[in-house]
Amino acid sequence: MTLTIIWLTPLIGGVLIAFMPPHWSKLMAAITAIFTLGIAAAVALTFDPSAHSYQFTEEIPWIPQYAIFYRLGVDGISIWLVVLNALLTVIAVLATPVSMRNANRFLGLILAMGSGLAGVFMAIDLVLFYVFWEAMLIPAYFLLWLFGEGERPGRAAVKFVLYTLAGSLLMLVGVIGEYVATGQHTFDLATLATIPPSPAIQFGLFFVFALAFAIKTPLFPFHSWLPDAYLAAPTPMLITFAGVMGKAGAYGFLRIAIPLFPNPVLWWDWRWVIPVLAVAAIIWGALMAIAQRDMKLLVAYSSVSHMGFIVLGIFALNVQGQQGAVLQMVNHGIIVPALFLMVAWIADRAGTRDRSALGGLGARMPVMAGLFIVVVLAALGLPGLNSFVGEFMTLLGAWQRTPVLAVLGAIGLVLAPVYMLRLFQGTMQGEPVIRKPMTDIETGQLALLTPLILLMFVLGLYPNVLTQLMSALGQAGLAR
Amino acid sequence: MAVAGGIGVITFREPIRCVLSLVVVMIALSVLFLLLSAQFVFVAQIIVYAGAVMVLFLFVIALLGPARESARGRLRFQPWLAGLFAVVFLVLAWTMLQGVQYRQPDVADLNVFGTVQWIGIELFTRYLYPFELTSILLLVAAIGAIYLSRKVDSREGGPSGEGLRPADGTGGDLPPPVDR
Amino acid sequence: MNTGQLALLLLLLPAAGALLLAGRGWRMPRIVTKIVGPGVVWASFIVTLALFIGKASGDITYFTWIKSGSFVVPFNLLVDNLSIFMCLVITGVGGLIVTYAVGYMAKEDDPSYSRFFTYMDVFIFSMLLLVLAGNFVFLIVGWAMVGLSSYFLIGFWYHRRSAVLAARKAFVMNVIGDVGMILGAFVLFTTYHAITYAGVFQKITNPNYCPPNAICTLSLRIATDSPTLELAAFLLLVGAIAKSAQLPLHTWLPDAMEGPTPVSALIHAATMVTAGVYLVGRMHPIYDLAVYAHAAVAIVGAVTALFAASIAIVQTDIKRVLAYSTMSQIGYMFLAVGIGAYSAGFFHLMSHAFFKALLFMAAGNVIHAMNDEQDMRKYGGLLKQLPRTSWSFLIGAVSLVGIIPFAGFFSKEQILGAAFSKPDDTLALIVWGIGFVTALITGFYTGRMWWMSFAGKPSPDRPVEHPHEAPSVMLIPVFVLAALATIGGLIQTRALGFGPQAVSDFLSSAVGVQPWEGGIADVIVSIITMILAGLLFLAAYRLYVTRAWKPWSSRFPRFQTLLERKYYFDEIYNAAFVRPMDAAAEFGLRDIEQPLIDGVVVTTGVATEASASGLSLTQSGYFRNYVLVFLAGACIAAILILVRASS
Amino acid sequence: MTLLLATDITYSWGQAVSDLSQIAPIAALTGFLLFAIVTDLALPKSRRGDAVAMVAAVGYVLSLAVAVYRWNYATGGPAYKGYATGDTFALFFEIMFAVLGILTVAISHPYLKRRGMLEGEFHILILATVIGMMVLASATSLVTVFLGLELLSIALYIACGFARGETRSQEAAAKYLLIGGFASAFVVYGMALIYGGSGTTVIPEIATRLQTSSSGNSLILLGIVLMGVGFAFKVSAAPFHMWTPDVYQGAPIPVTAFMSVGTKAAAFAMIIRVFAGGLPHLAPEWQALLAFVAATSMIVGNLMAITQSSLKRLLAYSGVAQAGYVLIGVIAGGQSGLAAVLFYLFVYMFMNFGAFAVVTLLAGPDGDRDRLSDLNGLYQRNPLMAILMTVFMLSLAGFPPFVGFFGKLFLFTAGVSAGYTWLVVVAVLMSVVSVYYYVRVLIPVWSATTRTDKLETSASSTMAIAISGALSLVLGLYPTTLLIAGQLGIPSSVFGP
Amino acid sequence: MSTLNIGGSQLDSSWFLLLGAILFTLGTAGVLIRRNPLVILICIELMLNAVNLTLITFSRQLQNPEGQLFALMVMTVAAAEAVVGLAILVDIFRVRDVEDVDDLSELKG
Repeated sequence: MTLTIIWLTPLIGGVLIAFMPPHWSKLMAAITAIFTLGIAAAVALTFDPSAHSYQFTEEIPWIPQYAIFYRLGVDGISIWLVVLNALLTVIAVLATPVSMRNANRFLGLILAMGSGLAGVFMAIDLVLFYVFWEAMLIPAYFLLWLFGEGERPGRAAVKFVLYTLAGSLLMLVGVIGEYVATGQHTFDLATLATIPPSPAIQFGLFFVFALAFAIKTPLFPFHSWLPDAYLAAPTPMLITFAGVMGKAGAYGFLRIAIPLFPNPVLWWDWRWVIPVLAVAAIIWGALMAIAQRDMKLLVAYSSVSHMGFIVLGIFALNVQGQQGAVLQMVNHGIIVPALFLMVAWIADRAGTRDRSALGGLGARMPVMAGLFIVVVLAALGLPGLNSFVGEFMTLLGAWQRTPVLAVLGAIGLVLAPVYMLRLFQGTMQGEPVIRKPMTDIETGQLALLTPLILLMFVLGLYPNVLTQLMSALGQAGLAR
Repeated sequence: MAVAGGIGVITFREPIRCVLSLVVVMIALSVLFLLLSAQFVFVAQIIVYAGAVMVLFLFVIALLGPARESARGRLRFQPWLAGLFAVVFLVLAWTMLQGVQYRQPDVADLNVFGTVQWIGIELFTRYLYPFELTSILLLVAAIGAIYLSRKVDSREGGPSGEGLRPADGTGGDLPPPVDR
Repeated sequence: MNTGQLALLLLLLPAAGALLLAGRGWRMPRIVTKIVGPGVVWASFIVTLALFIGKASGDITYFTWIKSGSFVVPFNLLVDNLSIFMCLVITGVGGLIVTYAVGYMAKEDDPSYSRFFTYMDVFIFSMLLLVLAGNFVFLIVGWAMVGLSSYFLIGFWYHRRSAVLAARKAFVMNVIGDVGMILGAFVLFTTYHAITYAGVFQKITNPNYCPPNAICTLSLRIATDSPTLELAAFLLLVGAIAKSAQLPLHTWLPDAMEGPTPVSALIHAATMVTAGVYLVGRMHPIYDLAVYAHAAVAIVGAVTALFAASIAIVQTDIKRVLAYSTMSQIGYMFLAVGIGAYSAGFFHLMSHAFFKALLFMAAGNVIHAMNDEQDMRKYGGLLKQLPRTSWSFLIGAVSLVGIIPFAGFFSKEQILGAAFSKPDDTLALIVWGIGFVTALITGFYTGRMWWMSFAGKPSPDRPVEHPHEAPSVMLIPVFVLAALATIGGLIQTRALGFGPQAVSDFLSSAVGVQPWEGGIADVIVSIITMILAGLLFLAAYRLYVTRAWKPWSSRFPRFQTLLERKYYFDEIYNAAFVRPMDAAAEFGLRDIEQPLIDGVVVTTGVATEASASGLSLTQSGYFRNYVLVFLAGACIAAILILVRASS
Repeated sequence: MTLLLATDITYSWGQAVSDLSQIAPIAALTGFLLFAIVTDLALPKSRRGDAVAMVAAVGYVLSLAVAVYRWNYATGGPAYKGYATGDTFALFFEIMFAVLGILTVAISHPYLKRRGMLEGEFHILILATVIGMMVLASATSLVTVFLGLELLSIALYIACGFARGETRSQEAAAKYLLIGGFASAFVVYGMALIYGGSGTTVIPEIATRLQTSSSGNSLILLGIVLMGVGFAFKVSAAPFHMWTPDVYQGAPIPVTAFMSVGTKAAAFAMIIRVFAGGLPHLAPEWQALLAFVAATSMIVGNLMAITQSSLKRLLAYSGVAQAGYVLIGVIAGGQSGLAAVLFYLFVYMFMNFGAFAVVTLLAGPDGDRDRLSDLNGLYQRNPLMAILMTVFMLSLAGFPPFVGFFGKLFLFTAGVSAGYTWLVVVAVLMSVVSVYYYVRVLIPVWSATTRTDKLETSASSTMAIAISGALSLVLGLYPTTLLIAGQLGIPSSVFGP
Repeated sequence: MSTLNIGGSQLDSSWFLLLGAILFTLGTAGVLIRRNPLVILICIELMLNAVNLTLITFSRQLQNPEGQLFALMVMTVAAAEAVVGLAILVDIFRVRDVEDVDDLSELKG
């Protein structure tokens, strides 16, 4: 019942809030989100690290004719994403300005999207997973389209939805194919993991699943929806959109693609294609970020690069890599929202998002500059901040798979400071370009940022708090 | 003769002649029906069909004026393509109808086969249900015809006189009505 | 307090200081900053002394940092004589320099002032973490964090574009080094399945351990070299090179002089840049086996030494001269550890810390007096006006040149002697040759620097006519270091073949004893070297002050420009890496990302729409078209079925 | 001679009663049809419309009740010498059509009022059409199938032309009639050949006879082609779909809404009866035919819907595509496949009808307003309708948790299990396209507008639309019951396991 | 009654069938080619007649009554269709004179 509450609360709350008067809506939304976060945290705290299987499981027959069950459960992998999602939803809600038009609808949609994501991470029935997977597109689409920035948000929204759907509908064929091919007529992930179909079929199924996840993550070269979407997305939405939704794709790789299709080999081994693409994403994303002048786009592409690390770790197919990947999902989920928030605030104050048109803001807003450098350093993987551990472990895993991957991936580590420091120095340092007076960060914004930055330090200084609960990864037979 | 009539139907320009040649076809067919020992159908064909229906057609044509089909309409290529596909279709049908092995006939008394009484009995016992259906069908057709051909009086404020201004019919985004 | 707590305290004191000063610390009166900034460093110096006197040692594990399958990273500190030695240098010299900075940075406004000392303390903390770390992960952590603090301090004057760029350059180059170390750690972990020094070294030196991917027949069941080991050693060397500004990753160090002078003194002379030497020394079990990597260390060191010294000849910016001389001196240290004379290397590390910090701070005084003018050609004749600074600078100079009895002599000559006297090792002899030449050049450029700045008559375009001597808070540390540079060498006089060798004895437990002994021959060679270097020091007087001889550069103008352009390294790197990267990025964005990766998607949509509008033409509204299509469909269906039935 | 004939005349009362009970829903509705005609003639003009509407509504409710009763307590079986039946298959559709009738009355009555076409004939025609559909669903002989088909068609021809004097309506009626007659000629010709090949028109008989003897096979083949073509026309599947958009656009919206759902469902009932029930042993042939049709429908329908600016036409093309999806289930066959078809048809009724119903509300006194731009700012003019429209579109597009997704899920599962994966892949790729135009409908719905007038809706329409919307969601969250009904609707005695 | 005893002989039956096919095709072609809606209606009648012929032929060949009755039904339906069709056409002609079915091309796209 607990897990059901976790996804149902924000959904119901969101629906109600969408029809509330705007000036109440933010308060109610915050209460809902915080309540959800509380439940999620409680689950995380009572989580038993020594257990080898799913916990807090719920199972209700849903469509017995097709053996479709309402199955929920969490393990060492998903629990963190659930908590992260709940946390970021809170922050997204708090980051929403009450003055916004139709704030109540906006908040309602945000909560709905959070609920969908939570469902994706908790579902352990293939169809249920798929249902959440597609259902969360609906609020995402409306958020992008109705509240998007830029001149044609609708276009970006449609592009995003269609592109994602092209993958996930093929995945639907895969879901059905798995159901048919295994011959067991079940959608239970745990069971399916024990009865892989014949390699030839795995080959095809893995392809369709991997395609869907690759588009969602996004993985090079399926990322072309991302710049448009992130550019159009309003900042509060980006917190969950960039912070969590991308992880859903990576999570899909980890939860479904790998356990269900251990050896998708026909004339060609997919398990080598993905990591190569991941490395390509790392480098390509970094290069694109270097070429960007628009700060928002720069961050967007940087997250392409970081997602590359995550996927690389997952397809290292060993414990270090995959635990590092999960760690990195959480880390990136903490860092990217902070980046987007600060970029948006800086752009608000300066009036432009072009980093080359800015400069010397550090003198005007020292506190902002200080926090910004912390976030930037976390993003470029400085030891002592959270991202380092994740990248270290993913690369270690990749090295154990084959050193070349790690070496190429490490290029991303070298390129990261280039664009990240260009971002920081371009805005904060050098001679001041814009003369108009600017205020420093406000208290409310500081309050938003504080939890994220604290988490960056905590996870950076004591990552074991996560890894110790991820022992499940080793036992779940994920690392093959 | 039937074939000739059929060709006539599709070649004559004046509708009247088409109707008449269709009558020809029907009469020819009715004879064949008789040959095939279907007296009742024969009769019905002559009376109902060739008689009533065709007369109806003639009336309508007379009512609407026997407009000759203009020599050239749109869709130049249409007749040729039509002919082509028709031929293809005929060939297909032909090849399929060639070399048909028929079922063994059930034994029936050819003396009663197709007589009026026999038909009647069949119709009211075994064919009761379809028969009733046809009655409903005709009823509905009648109602529809009545509705459509009823003079629309302006009292109902309904579609009265809309014929005079078709352009208003659909919220005003129509092309102007086709003129003669 | 036991060793563990002491080590932790030693580590946490600077961190605490940094935290105190960080953020809104400058809201407190400036005096707090003045006390806390240097105070914590001195405090940790005292702690270090406590460890030193207590002959403490041990490998203390505090808690598990990461646990992931077989990959278990404890947070453990390794306290042994090497780390204590380094801590002494770091906190001692560091303390002096931070104290000096109290005066030097006086003209900064409050926020910047406290910001500066925050950075300094962060640096001290990171450096201590680096040397105290007991496993590779934390070594890398410290390694990266010193890079970070050097980034902060180089870019301290962040409104200066040049400073910002220099900082970024330094950071990126250091990250390259970090990556090298990370990969090296990967190799060691995957080979020996251990991440702590203890674990790795134990397996390397254990004759019965056989790495999975090496062939160990019964015959050679001894700790042996292996390709993986070489690979690891080389990768670690990359880190060392980047951090210690050795060829070819050296270009960031001269630019780093954009930072305030105390920073140059502390980070880019005394401590951080010597981390590479520490690394090689710490990893000596690996390098002792990995002979090729070991030789590479020596070669890199020697070449860098010569290379940097030659550039130093033509530099006119006083700090840059010192920077290049730092590179060259560190080259000596690499040379030493590269040929296995670890203790000699670390001895030179110490004495170099003394005299180079001295030189930098004296130079700082001069710059301070000259309103931040750093061009030596605009000095001249300072000897009268700044006597104290000038004399202490001279002490540092002669120590650098290696004149007996100054510290520099004993340390440098011990290295050269060790190289000269290493039995049946041609490589050692070659690097000795290079070192010898370098020593002479060192004498020359040091002389040039000193004579140009202090001797002769004031240059016409000097910014300040009557400069004032620096305040005492800046002078006292200078004097202390001058004293150390003078007598510091006497604790180890092996270069003369007799006398104490405190450093070697102290470090022997950590890096082992130098296996060979020098003879009388290398003592004589050392003396000759010293004399020649000294003569060149004097020769510079006639060349640059009295102008009695026409300058050599007029004879080889092309060679001079080559040197002035620093062998075109920056240009080459720009052409080879920076611009290609930017170009690739631009190209990728303009010609691949948008037209191809995005283009495909967009085109699909457009094509679909086009086909749709094309199809909708068939919906002509003409009834007979519909019937035609109908019949056509029927025919197709019939054919389909016929084919299917016949087959 | 009389002696010979006397043998046949034995038709007992008991037999009559049992026969009648088998077709009870149809009988009931027919009774009300007659009643409605009488009412229409008896009452004065002013009161006719309301009265007839009332009669029709009651009739639908009653026959719905009868059908439900029979579903629960009665057993199906051949009636009238095997020309009709009241088996669960028939009942499933009869229930569905009764519900559809109710919905239609609910939305059409206010519409007719607004358009000033409040006349009894409308409901009479719809009643007749519904009867035709029910006959079709319950028919077990080619003759009755044909008659039901014609009854349904002829009534619809007139209904399409109901907006008299309105050129579009007339054109729709004319086109529909001409091409419809053409198609039914094909159908009946095919039936004739099947009859010739099998020697009977009773469908179960055909099945048994063709099983025993393969004689006259080429007759049967040609018959399958001709009938299949005609059936494909009725479900408006490409390439026999071209009448659909024109007729849908021309006809008054309630008629469009009604036929877009009803005709399709009835035609599918017919296809399943005749092909799955009558020609199971020639499955490969008609499956090949239908696969071809399904693929073209999905591609053509989805592509052509993109460029439409008229909502009616857009939904017409989407209907073409949806027919393609449903055909997948028919081709897959088997109980699971056909059950999926029944499920989908039932829920499709709510989704599509609801969508059309919302458009019905937009109609003004002078005509239908079905351009996308007419939806502008719907969420300002009537939030509830905006939300419901969104639900319908998302459901049609197949987004979970709306029911459209589950319908597709079941259909595709059947398709993949039957080995028609390529067809399913075509379907999903085309669904991506479909999302594009379904979303295009939502853009005006949720975009701001300058016009401030509220969109007032009558209680009955609101009720009907709201129920459709609610069911589109609820049946998605809990599809089990309906799915069971669908499976019961495919009695293995009729269609084999 | 059936003095000329041709029923049942294969050749003749198939001859009738082929005649039916020809007429049906003629009707089809007529629908495709002719432009006057009335004539198109007539052509459809022609097709239905062809079907009737086929039905009766089979009925005779199989000596099975269903064919004839089916033919009757078809006849009725044809009549009904004709009536409705004519009614619709008349209704249209009220508004405008359509001698070419292609004038009914207002709905397209």
